[in-house]
Amino acid sequence: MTGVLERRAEGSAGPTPPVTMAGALNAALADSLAADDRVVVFGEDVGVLGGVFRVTDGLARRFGENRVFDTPLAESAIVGTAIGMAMNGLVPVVEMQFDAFAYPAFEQVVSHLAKMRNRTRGSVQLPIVIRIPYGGGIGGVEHHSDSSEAYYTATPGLRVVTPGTPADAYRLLRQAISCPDPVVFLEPKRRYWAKETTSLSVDGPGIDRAVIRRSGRDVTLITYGGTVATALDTAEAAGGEGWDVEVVDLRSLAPFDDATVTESVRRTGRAVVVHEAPSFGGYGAEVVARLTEQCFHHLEAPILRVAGFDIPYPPPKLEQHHLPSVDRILDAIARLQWDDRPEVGRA
Amino acid sequence: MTGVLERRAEGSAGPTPPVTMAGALNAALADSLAADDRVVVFGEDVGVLGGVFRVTDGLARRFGENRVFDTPLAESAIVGTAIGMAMNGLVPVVEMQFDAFAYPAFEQVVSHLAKMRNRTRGSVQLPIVIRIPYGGGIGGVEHHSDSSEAYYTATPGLRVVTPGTPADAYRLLRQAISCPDPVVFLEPKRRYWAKETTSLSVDGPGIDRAVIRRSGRDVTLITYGGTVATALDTAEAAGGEGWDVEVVDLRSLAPFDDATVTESVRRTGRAVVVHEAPSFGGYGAEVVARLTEQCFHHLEAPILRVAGFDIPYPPPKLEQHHLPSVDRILDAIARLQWDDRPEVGRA
Amino acid sequence: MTTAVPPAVAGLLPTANPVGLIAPDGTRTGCDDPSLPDVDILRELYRGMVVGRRLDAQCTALTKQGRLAVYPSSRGQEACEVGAVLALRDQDWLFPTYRDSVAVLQRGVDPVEALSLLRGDWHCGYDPYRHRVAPQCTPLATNALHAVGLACAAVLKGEDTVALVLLGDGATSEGDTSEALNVAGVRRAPVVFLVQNNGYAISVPLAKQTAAPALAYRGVGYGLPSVLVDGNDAAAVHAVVRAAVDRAATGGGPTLIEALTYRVEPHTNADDAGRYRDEAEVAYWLQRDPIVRLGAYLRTTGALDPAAQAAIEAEAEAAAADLRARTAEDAPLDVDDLFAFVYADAPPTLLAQRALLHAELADGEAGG
Amino acid sequence: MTTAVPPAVAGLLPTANPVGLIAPDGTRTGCDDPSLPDVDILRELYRGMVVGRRLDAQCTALTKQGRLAVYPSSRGQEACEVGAVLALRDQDWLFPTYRDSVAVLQRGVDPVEALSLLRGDWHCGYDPYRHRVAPQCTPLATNALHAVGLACAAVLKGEDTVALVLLGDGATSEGDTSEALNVAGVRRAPVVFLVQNNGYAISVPLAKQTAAPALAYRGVGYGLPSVLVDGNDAAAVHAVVRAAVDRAATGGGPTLIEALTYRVEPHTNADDAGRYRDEAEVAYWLQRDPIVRLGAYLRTTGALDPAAQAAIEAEAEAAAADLRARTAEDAPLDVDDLFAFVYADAPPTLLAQRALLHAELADGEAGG
Ligand SMILES: Cc1ncc(C[n+]2csc(CCOP(=O)(O)OP(=O)(O)O)c2C)c(N)n1
Ligand SMILES: Cc1ncc(C[n+]2csc(CCOP(=O)(O)OP(=O)(O)O)c2C)c(N)n1
Ligand SMILES: [Mg+2]
Ligand SMILES: [Mg+2]
Repeated sequence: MTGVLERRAEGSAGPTPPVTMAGALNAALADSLAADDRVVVFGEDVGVLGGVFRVTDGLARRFGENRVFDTPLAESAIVGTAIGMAMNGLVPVVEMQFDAFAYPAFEQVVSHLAKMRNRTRGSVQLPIVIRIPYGGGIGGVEHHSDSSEAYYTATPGLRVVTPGTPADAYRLLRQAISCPDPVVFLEPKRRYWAKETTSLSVDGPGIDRAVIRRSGRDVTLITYGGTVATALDTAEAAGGEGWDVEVVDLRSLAPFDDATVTESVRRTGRAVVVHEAPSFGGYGAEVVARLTEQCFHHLEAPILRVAGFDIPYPPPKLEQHHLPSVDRILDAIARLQWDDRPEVGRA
Repeated sequence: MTGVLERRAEGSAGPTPPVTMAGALNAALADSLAADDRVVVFGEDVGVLGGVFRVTDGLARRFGENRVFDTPLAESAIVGTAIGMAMNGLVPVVEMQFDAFAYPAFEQVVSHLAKMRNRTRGSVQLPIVIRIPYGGGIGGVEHHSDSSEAYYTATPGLRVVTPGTPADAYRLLRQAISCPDPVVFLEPKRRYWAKETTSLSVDGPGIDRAVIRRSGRDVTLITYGGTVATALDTAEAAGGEGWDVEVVDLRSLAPFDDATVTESVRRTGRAVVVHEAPSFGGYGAEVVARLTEQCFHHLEAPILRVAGFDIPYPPPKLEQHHLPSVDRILDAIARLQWDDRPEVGRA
Repeated sequence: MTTAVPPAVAGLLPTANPVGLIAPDGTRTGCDDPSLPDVDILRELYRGMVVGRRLDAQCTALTKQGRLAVYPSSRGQEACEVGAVLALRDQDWLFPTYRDSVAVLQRGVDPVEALSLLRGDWHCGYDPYRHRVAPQCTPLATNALHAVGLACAAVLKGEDTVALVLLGDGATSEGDTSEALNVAGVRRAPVVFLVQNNGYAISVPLAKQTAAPALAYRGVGYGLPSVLVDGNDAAAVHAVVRAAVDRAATGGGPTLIEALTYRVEPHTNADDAGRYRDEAEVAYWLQRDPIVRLGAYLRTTGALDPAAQAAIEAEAEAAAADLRARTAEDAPLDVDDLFAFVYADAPPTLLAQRALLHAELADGEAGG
Repeated sequence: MTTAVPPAVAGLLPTANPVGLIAPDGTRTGCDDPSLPDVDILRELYRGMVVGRRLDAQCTALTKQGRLAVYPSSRGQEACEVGAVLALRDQDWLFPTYRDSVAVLQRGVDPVEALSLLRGDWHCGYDPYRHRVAPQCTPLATNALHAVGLACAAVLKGEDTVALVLLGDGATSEGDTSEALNVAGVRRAPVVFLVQNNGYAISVPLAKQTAAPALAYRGVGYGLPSVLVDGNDAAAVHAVVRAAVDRAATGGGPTLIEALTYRVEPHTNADDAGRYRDEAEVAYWLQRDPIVRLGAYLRTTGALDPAAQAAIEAEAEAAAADLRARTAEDAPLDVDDLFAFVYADAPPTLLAQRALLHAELADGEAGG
């Protein structure tokens, strides 16, 4: 990543092939720090160490201790002080080391970060980004693999976004940093080292837009973050079964891009929502509920969910059973009542 | 409430008409304390004051400071010490003063309370009850009217229950206290002073069961806690419009009683989920998603949600616009595509 | 028996007895460090306390008339509310709690705007930037971290701004308070923590809140110099807060101040203090009233003549009358405000929900 | 310069210099309060440290072979790990963190069971009730509250049980630590807080963690007597923990102990300590090694002859060999465990999910 950083001219967005997601995030932080004096980056071990995932590698050296710094070990303090700093005109980008370790900050997030603009009728805005490495698949021991998006998406006033690709990681993080709303920025840990040959650019779909990653006619897979790649793999495999699968990468979990997603689902008439958080009360429920309401008469089958089991995240040696797999998603597609499929009445 | 307490013989469950929900909860605590030496009740102001809602009124006097006591003002400490006490054989029943003030305890709830049994392969069980007055409708200023059920129902390992009536408040709280699992017990604030003429008894539907509060043929209203009464009022009013409305009181939000609810929805073919928490990412999404999946071919229309807006809870003078009202629920029922209703093919 | 401690530690410990400049009977104590504020300031303190108490009483009265949803009175705590705020400079920030309406008013916020929260109109009725007053904070202790963050940002930006945060004794038990002290210490943030130890957190007395010899002893463990002060002595509170503000402004870092005071009224108008405390205790504290005390001192020293006293009382009555008049009517509320400020731009779902509400209201009007 | 403090406060402050009984060079210090533990205990401490260090090294080796998912070494902290645990009685409880595997083993937990977490097999591989050892805790500082709760329950039940909780220097910045100290103080809970100040929280040195003169000064603000001890002196750690346990057991309430030690290895095998600290610093601390020091003292005083030394080393080797052998094979894992312990009785949804997984596995077998 230091490499990525050093190869790039400040603020430029030229091609840097191939880049990992961690590298893209690092570049986004560097470019934001360079572009806007108000941006500060802080958290546990983000300074000289460069973060446990090295996403902030080299930033303290390049931008100095006043812009990029380590904090005492206290997540509520990290978010709480970020709020105070934002009240005083800064744009804090803070890191929670792993997503289970964001829970101590929950009160600050829910009672203040999400509500301050509303509380003050717009006087006080908090353009804060909370970066949270989320999800499993990296062999992490307990507390290192939670998917906590449902807690944040259920909280009005927060934006919740997550990238599925390196290019999007760069774009979304830069958009998040310049967004006037507080943004919970979920980084899919197991994609940190995924590489993409791409040019990093802030241009492209906006922070609140879903994108169709792959077009297909028969069924829409709706997913985000760590399972975008799984969904794309599934789409490939499904070709063999004769299904032409469309993959929607939500990017913005909250607010939800109804226009893009309903268009797809109305077109295909079938959909599966995929995420690795537990199914029960998970974010996928909202996706199913709102799409069913908006697309009911276009649906050939109920929208299914392929999600983690309704259990605490398992230990490393059992996690492969818990995570949505290509096979499990294919099984769900197969359950979409293809036999009954009426050939009439489809949009 | 002191009256209620004193009229009742210890541990008995005779008729005590009429009783408020707060009184019923007080009786449940008293009877549990009397029945089981391991039960301890603690929290902020629950001792001599009897709690800000007087739910623990008289208990410290009757059972002494070793059984019922005030704690320092620290919610994480309340839950965290409850966990330690339960590890040592006690059955703590703790109070969070208002539900926004439970957020400081979120890490203890999510990372320990919900996971300890699983973590230790069943060796350590935490039969803890966390009582949380929840919801609005009482003219409370900011932070006093949150509905936070979605945070808890999205967390595997927790039971989440909420009573809609005084009789159920007594029954469910006693069941929660004797349940080996941790239970988040949500008390609908605006029903605290609702009276019912009933006999308090622990017998009846179990802790994990939904009940049909009112039978009807045309549409199922699915709700819980503070909006059970609203749903029943709506059912009455709907009679005038020619709709025969069934009302399901979920009681147990997690786990979900699929058997009872799917039976109802398959029978009526139409359903509306009602709660006062924001719609987006709210608990109602799970209800819609799982029922749609299980009842798809019985549905005449998508299952709709009538919920709070996707906003922070409003100030007192605006809350009536936010809370689900009879009219708003009737409007939703009206949107259930009655005109298209095919008279064939219904169960 | 006494014990010797190293100087680095000793400099962080409070004095064994609270700092006091004017005794309960209005006489000057022997203490000269800090020195007594100038007589002009003492008169301002007196004026502020008299006006503040009158408005506080008016607010309690407004709850009885249903004009306020709820009111947590700070009666008896005026020396803290006024003394601390008068120690701030224009460029400084105040981070008050729900109880600190008098402090907010002292800072210059319009009473009607300040009372929006407690009227049930909107969560925060004033623009925090106008007088550099954060919204009155309800989730206990959370404001301490906001104050530290704001102060840290000032340092990073090279601005001379000090943040004063008000906390209750109960709030000191929350983890956020400790985290705030610690971060402030590490970053030498220009922040002043003023704990108004009024003896109770709702019904819970200090003895059930902590076993500390005094809350001011909490500072040393986070590297903060700490002060214990008589919280009913406006002169003393003003002097120690002023010293802390000066120190913070000149790079000396944060200070923790514990002010010993008393909540004379119940927790709020809805509370029943008779359930948990004796009248005798209240009576004891009434003898230590901050206004009576400073008034006596000023009169004895000839700094407050009957005319001046009358003028202050008239000002207080006028302020109360104005508040009464301006809260007699319900303020018009706009339902669109429900949706307008959740995000910088309302997303489509919120616009749809707003439209739904508009349609309902139109229906309601048409129907009824 | 020194300052006098009131006795109630002085009794809560640590000594200015850390308590030490045996100096880094193995000679006896002048300190006699607490007194030096009996020679039998000193030999046990030595034996425990040697075996502990050998197992710790074995664990690090196992990460290289892919037999452990991750391992946070406590090399260099053995005086704390072993000294504290040997001060506990059978009826007492230990609340360790992820770093405290050596303490857990010293308490008698089977190494293979103890390492379940770090092997990636199951979150907690031992029955906490068997040896009264809570699961090794990862969310920092949360275990402090569990210890306080367990200790409070013991008092309520009239049982003589003390809870010892281990915390890192970084963990003291979390609100939960402060809340735990405060509640323990108020309830006079029989709990001992042992902070192993090993200089770092991953990459963050103590100076960025707190501005406190020492972490032990945190006690006074919560009413806890506090001790600063040389954390590389097993005799001293044992003595002060033992004294604290005795006091707690006899109704004297909680104690906060800060042990000054050093994390010789990186944070975990996955960490790169070269990014944030000098070799010179490590070298300095290697001179203060807890095992070398106690060994020298024992040999000089004739309490450890070459035969005894050899026996201990052989025991350590045997323990390591046993661990190696018993972790050479993957333990069989049961997928049903995923669903069996979430609730006392698995609800229907979980049974359905289990059935789905069974079907998939059967398919996989049939297919592959
Ligand atoms: C996090 C949190 N928990 C609980 C409450 C409910 N509550 C409101 S005021 C109060 C007592 C506060 O006592 P103290 O800090 O001493 O301030 P005082 O009211 O005496 O000014 C409590 C428990 C709250 N507002 N926030
Ligand atoms: C609440 C929480 N936040 C962050 C982490 C990630 N984390 C694991 S260990 C560690 C450093 C802990 O330092 P310290 O308390 O000094 O203990 P040590 O590792 O030195 O033994 C961090 C930040 C965590 N486990 N829990
Ligand atoms: Mg108070
Ligand atoms: Mg450490």
